[in-house]
Amino acid sequence: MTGLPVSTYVLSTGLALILIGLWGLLMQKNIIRMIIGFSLVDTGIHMVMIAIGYVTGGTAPIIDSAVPIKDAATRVVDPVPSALVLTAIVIGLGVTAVMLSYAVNIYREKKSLSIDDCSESKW
Amino acid sequence: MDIDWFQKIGNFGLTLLIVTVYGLFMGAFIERIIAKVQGRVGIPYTQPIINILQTLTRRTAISHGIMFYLGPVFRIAGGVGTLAFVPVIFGSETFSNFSGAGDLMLVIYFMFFGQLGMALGAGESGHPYAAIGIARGLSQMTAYEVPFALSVIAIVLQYDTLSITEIVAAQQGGWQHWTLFTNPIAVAAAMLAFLGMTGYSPFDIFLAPQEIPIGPPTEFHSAYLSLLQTNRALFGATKLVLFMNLFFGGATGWVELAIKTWAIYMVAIAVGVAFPRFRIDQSIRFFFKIPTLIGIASIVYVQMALVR
Amino acid sequence: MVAAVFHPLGIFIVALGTAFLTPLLFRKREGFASLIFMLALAAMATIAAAGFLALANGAPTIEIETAGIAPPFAINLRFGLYESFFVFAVNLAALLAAWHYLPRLRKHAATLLLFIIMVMGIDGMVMTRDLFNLFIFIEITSIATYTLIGFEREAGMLSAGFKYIIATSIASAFFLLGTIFVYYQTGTLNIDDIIAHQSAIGGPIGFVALLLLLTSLLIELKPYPANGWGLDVYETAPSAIASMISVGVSAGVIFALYKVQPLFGDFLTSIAVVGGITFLASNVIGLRQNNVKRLLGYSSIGQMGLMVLAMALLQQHGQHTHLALIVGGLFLNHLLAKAGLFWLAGVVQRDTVRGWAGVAGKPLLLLVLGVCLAALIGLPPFPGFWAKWGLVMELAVDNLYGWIALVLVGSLLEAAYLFRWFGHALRADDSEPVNVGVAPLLPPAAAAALLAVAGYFTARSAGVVPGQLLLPVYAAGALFLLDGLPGRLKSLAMLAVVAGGGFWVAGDLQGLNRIFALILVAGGLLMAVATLYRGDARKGFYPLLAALLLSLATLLTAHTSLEFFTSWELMTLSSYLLVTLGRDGVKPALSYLLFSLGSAFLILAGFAVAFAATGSIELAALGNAGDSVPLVFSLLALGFVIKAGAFGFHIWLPGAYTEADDDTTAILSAVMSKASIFGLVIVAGQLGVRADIGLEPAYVLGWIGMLTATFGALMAVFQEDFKRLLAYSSMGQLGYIVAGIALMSHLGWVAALYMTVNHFLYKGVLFLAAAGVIYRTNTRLMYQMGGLIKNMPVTFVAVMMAIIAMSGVPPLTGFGGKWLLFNAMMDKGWYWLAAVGFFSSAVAFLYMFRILQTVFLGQRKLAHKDLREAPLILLVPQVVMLVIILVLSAYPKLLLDPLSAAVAPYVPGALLWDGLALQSHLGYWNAPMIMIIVGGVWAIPLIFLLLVSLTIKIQPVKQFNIVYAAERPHRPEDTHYAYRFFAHYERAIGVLVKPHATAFWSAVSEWSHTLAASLRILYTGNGQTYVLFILVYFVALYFANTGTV
Amino acid sequence: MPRSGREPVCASARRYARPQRRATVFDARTGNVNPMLKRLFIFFTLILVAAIFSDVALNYSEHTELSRLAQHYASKGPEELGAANLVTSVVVTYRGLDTLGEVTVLFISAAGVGLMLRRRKHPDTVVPARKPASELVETAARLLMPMVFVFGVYVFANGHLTPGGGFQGGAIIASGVLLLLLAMPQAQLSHRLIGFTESLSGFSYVVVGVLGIVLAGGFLDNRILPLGSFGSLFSAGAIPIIYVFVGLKVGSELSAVVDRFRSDESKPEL
Repeated sequence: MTGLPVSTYVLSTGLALILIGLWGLLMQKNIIRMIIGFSLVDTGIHMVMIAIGYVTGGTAPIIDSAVPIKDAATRVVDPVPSALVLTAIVIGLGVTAVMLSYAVNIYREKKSLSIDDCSESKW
Repeated sequence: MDIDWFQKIGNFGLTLLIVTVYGLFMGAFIERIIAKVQGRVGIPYTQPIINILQTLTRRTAISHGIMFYLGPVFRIAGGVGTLAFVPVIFGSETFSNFSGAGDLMLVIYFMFFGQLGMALGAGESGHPYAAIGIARGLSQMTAYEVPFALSVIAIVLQYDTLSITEIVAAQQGGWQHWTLFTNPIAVAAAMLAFLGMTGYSPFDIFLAPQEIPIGPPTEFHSAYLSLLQTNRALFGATKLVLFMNLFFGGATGWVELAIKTWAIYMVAIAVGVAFPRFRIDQSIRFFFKIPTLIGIASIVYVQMALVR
Repeated sequence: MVAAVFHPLGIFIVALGTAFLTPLLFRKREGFASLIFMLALAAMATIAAAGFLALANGAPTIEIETAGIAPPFAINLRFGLYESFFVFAVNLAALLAAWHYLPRLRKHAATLLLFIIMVMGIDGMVMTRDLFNLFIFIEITSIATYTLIGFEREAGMLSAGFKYIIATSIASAFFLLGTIFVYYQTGTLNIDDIIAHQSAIGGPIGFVALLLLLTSLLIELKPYPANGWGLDVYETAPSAIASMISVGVSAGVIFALYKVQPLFGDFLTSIAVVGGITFLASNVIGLRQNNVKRLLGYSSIGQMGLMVLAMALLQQHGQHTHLALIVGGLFLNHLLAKAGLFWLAGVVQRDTVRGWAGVAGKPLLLLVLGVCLAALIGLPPFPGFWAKWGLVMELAVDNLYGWIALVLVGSLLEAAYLFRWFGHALRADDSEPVNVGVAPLLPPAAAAALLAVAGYFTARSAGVVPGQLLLPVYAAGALFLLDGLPGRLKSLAMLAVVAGGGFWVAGDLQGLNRIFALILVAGGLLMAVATLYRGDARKGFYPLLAALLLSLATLLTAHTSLEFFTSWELMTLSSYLLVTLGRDGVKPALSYLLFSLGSAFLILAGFAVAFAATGSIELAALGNAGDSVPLVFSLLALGFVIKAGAFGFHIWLPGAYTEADDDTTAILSAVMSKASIFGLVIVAGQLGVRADIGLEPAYVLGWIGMLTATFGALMAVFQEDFKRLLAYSSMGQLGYIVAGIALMSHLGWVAALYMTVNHFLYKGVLFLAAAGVIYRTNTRLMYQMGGLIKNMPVTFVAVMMAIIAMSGVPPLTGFGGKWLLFNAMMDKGWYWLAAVGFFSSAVAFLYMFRILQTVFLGQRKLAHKDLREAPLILLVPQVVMLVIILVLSAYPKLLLDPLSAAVAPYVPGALLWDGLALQSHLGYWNAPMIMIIVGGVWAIPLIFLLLVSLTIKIQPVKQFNIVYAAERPHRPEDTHYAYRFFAHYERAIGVLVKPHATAFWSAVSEWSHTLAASLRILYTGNGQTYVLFILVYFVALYFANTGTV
Repeated sequence: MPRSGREPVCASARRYARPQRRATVFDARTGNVNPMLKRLFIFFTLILVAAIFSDVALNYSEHTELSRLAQHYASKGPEELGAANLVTSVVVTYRGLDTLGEVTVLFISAAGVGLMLRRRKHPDTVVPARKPASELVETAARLLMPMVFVFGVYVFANGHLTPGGGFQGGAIIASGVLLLLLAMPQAQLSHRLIGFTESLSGFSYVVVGVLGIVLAGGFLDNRILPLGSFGSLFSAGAIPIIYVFVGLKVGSELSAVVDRFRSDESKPEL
């Protein structure tokens, strides 16, 4: 394959996803949609992380018959970003869950899901 | 301190007597002049003395309280004290009074002593007009004090001394050495201030409450009034002596003193008979304008022309 | 074994273990769960404390490796001195916050576990040395916080909480992205390892990575203007949670910033600017805020800005050694004070500042509130004071004068809104009183107590020996404990304390300081005797008075500028509080405090510039400041003259003097005002004369003094209020003194000190006399008095003598002052000043006469017929001072010789005596002789009149026996000429006394409020706008820094 | 000349006296920004962010070799920790503290969601009873459920050998629960059981971590048990144990979260 390396695509997609998520956060009045926007940002970041962990020509960082220990250092992709992504996903999930619980309560209090109705305190 | 107190006191008593009598006569004289201007006959020369004796011999008196009683005492103490600190005849140890106690500053500040006491005495009478008169008088004083202070600073600067004796000494040796001629601007400012100080028209509004038959002079009567009248003559004469010393070369003898003080006084009278009375705020504003500017000019003049 | 128990890892183990088990425990018994919860928090705090103590005593930093593998391959934690300090402080605050909030927390298992996890998260943020792990701890803290903000489920909380979540999530996302980019370039996540391989971070990716990290951390610290979401949470969240966000979460973030700051070497200026803008902007906006918790929010954000600023600037200039004291001190101060205030807000439950009127008269509550507020604006003895001092000094060393100005202006603004709030709390109105028991107040009270303790230790680490210096604080504390005793007993106790303490501190001073000791300490004590005249309880009065007088004593003993400034601020604080005790004292007290702080800050800046130039804080070294001398002198002199009520800055003075209690005013005017004269003398002595600066600043000072004298007198003329008149008079008289010092000559200084002594004497008499009159008549308006000479002859005589002494009429002491000053001015060639002096002393006659006339003379009101003389104990100090006046009048050599000797080391020269006559270049002044002559010319007419009186009948007459236009007045009100006594004068020159200064300062205030209004319109309350601000913030930081890397 | 403001001078003045609501750029009173302008501003900001991002993307070049850290993990990891799955060894041991934190995050978000969605004292709306799912769905769910659970257990138990681990396994278990809830809306999960599992597995995880201090090199050290033979189920020290706890915890917590979002009226307070 000529042209750009594969991880560049992943990285660019991730960054684009972040932008889309930000757009959603900024432009969507509906709280649920804003939460979706946040999830997009999160996902975008995860993609960037994965992209950065990729090593040209690398394989999954699991030592088995295909990848013997002595070759590990040269054959596998970086396990660290994968580990970090795992953690980041769970954290994103936690945050999303709390956001959603807020959304439920906001709707119950205000009978509205518009962020514009959430501006009691100002100045 | 090796002052011969008895000698001093005796000499001062003599000065006091001369100045008081002179002041009384001059008062009568001025009254007569004003009367002439207004087409009246006027009082006899002895009238002021007769007045004093007459009031002194009243057999009843009232008192509104202790300050009322003490007011005239303060007043005359102010007059006598001021005279005590002014050397009257230049070159005469006999008539230099107690001028060794303090300088020009002392005299200027001590002049307030009598006014303060009088004000307190009149104040206790409970008469509102007394308070009004004093309030106006004090206000006017702050105003004419400005040109006066400026001209005093100018001459202090000019002669480099605060001692009245030395100021007079510096003016000796001919009329051309008088402040009047060496620093006419300062004299002009001082004389304008003097108009306010003497309380003749146009700056006599603060005396107005006395003109209708009420107010302090009616409250103060008998012996009190005699003291006040004496002081009026004495204090007036003392101020003239002071001005003479500062601006007109002082006097080496009683005759010179009489002529010069009379002449100074005439300035006030001449202005007084010629101008109508100012309202109090007008007179205050007046002193803050032209006289003050002249006073400032006098210091500038001294700084530029006389001191190096 | 002990070490193992107190191993810092225990904090996490305890927290997690407790959190995981809480749901199980809670199901069995709620009470047990909350007990375990509190125990766990206490255990965490104890572990941190033990670690901190050990480390502070020199134990080595504890490096904690996880997984038994060395970093950078496994995550490690560090527990060094700074870490332990932050962790300890945060856990302590958390413990108290939990105590405060336990009634609500214990209702749910989830709240208990969330709280403890939140605290653990903060600890983790402080301790971890791994960038990604830091992210995890930030998230742990955040998620716990999210829920705690909103769990009460009120609409406002939910809105605010949601905005907070969105905003901090964006910040976290930035952090994560930055972390992964950093990993991409350095191949490591360990912070130390990253710093070691810092050179690998470069290019556009490295730049973006660093900026993402930086933006994220800054956003978490809520920089202006991207911080509306934080404010909303401060406003709506439960107090305990808001307090933990303000002090705990922020502490974690700021420590994180500190950890990674080595990476940001190129951005330090940006960071400092961010901090500075935030500090200034939030304090400006705070001015407009009426909601207490949002107000605290602005203050929190501002304080964080200050810390960020301090950290960045100190790092940038390599002042690492001072970082601990300054940032640590600021942090601790903010932590305890802000937390205490948030908890108080939670206890009191009043939303608006005005609503706090309901707490008036609750001593413990007000004490706690006052301590926290005083600490927050950096008054001694609290940690913030020492930290701010250090900060300003170090900034000056690096020539960062603009930053100093920013810090000081911001602090002043903060003081303005915080003490406005305090003012409302002091002033009872018709709002419903707050009902609070003692128990809920304990956590905030504990915070206040800890502030005091922390202040003590910070002072020690700032290099101060707090024994003598903080004596005023100890004395006040001790007397406060006795506050339940009857009034007079407390007064006696206060006198004993002041006498003992004052003698201990200032007993063996020499020279100039001895003279001021006589005025300030001995004189103050004499005036304080008068406080016995009121027997009521006067809550808080006696401790504060003792603090004031003792701070004056310590001021005199100061050798270093730090000691001086400490005493100065203690004096400011105690006098401010004394003024608030007056009936309507709260409002004028605020303007008094603000001007005092403003002047104090100028003084601080002056000392800082001097320190930068000389490298020493010794007062004696001020003169070595070289080229900085004019600047130092100008700053210090301006500071002192503002405190002396200089023209243009005087607007605090009349209000404060008028509305303070009557005996307080006497002490403020007669005694305390001399402290600024002392300061001026010290400064002028070190700088003005010795270092031989150009005359210009001194000449300006002279004009300031004389204009103050003139306008003080003019304004006094038009007052109807007795004390207000005396207040303006005080201002004017101090003007002469300032002018005298400005002369920088031997004679000028003798004149100034002579007038200082004299002013103490006569103004003491006048204010005490006024106290007596007001005590009897129950009014301060002079036209409602009149004729009181009959009832209060002694007071009248005292006032009359004092007025003669003030006016300068011979033979009393005032003349000496005028004579000396005039001569000194003529010597110096300052003719115009001398002329103005003449005018103002003439004007002074007007108001002086007015006092005598309208209060004591004229017509007595019928209601005042049976008034008695002032209380004896008020008269005693007056008589003592009158005797001193008389003695000094007759024999001024007694005073002049010591004065001359005292000033000779600063301004060489000597007085020329000819016998008893004092000689000057121009004239002479023989005081004893004048006394004799005046006595004589006064006595002789008196004797004469007495003799005449013997021969005639003197009949006392009744009040209305006057000839009054043929009518006999029947009401004193008709006849007492007193109201608008100088109306004609006003008509003539009233234009001069139009309140231009008041108008100017009102405009300044108005303008700052307008500025606040326009700065805060960014806070639209819209969550999306806030997100947008965060993005814009990132973009702005990016473009502001392109090119720096 | 000061305007009285009461009497408009002419007709046009009258018109201005009461302005119609026009689109202003910024209304300082309400703080509202012109929406069009705001949109433009957002757009502009996003463009700038995009520009920054594109700068990153254009300058990105793929790594051709492992980072220092990863090299260590790849070369030393297997013998150090005995886990075949390098990601797992990183997750559970090298970055064990992260994982503990992650478990904590999940724990507190579950607790937080439970707290936020706890039953109201006075429910203001009556949620209509859910319609039961169709027979087909219900039966399929019953069939699939055990398999899903077994698969989940398999994934977390083999986390150190194959792709997967505690989180993945837990998520699979939770998806089983989700399936159950979808199929049987009336079903009541045992909150006691969930809570108990949650708490105990979490606590056990901490205990294992502490054992690391006592028995091995440090907190969360997996070498408290023998590393076993590389590549077998019972190897890699405590990693499988930890993953079991993590899996249980994640499974129960995710289930709890999902359950709590279902409806708040039917549940007791936490």
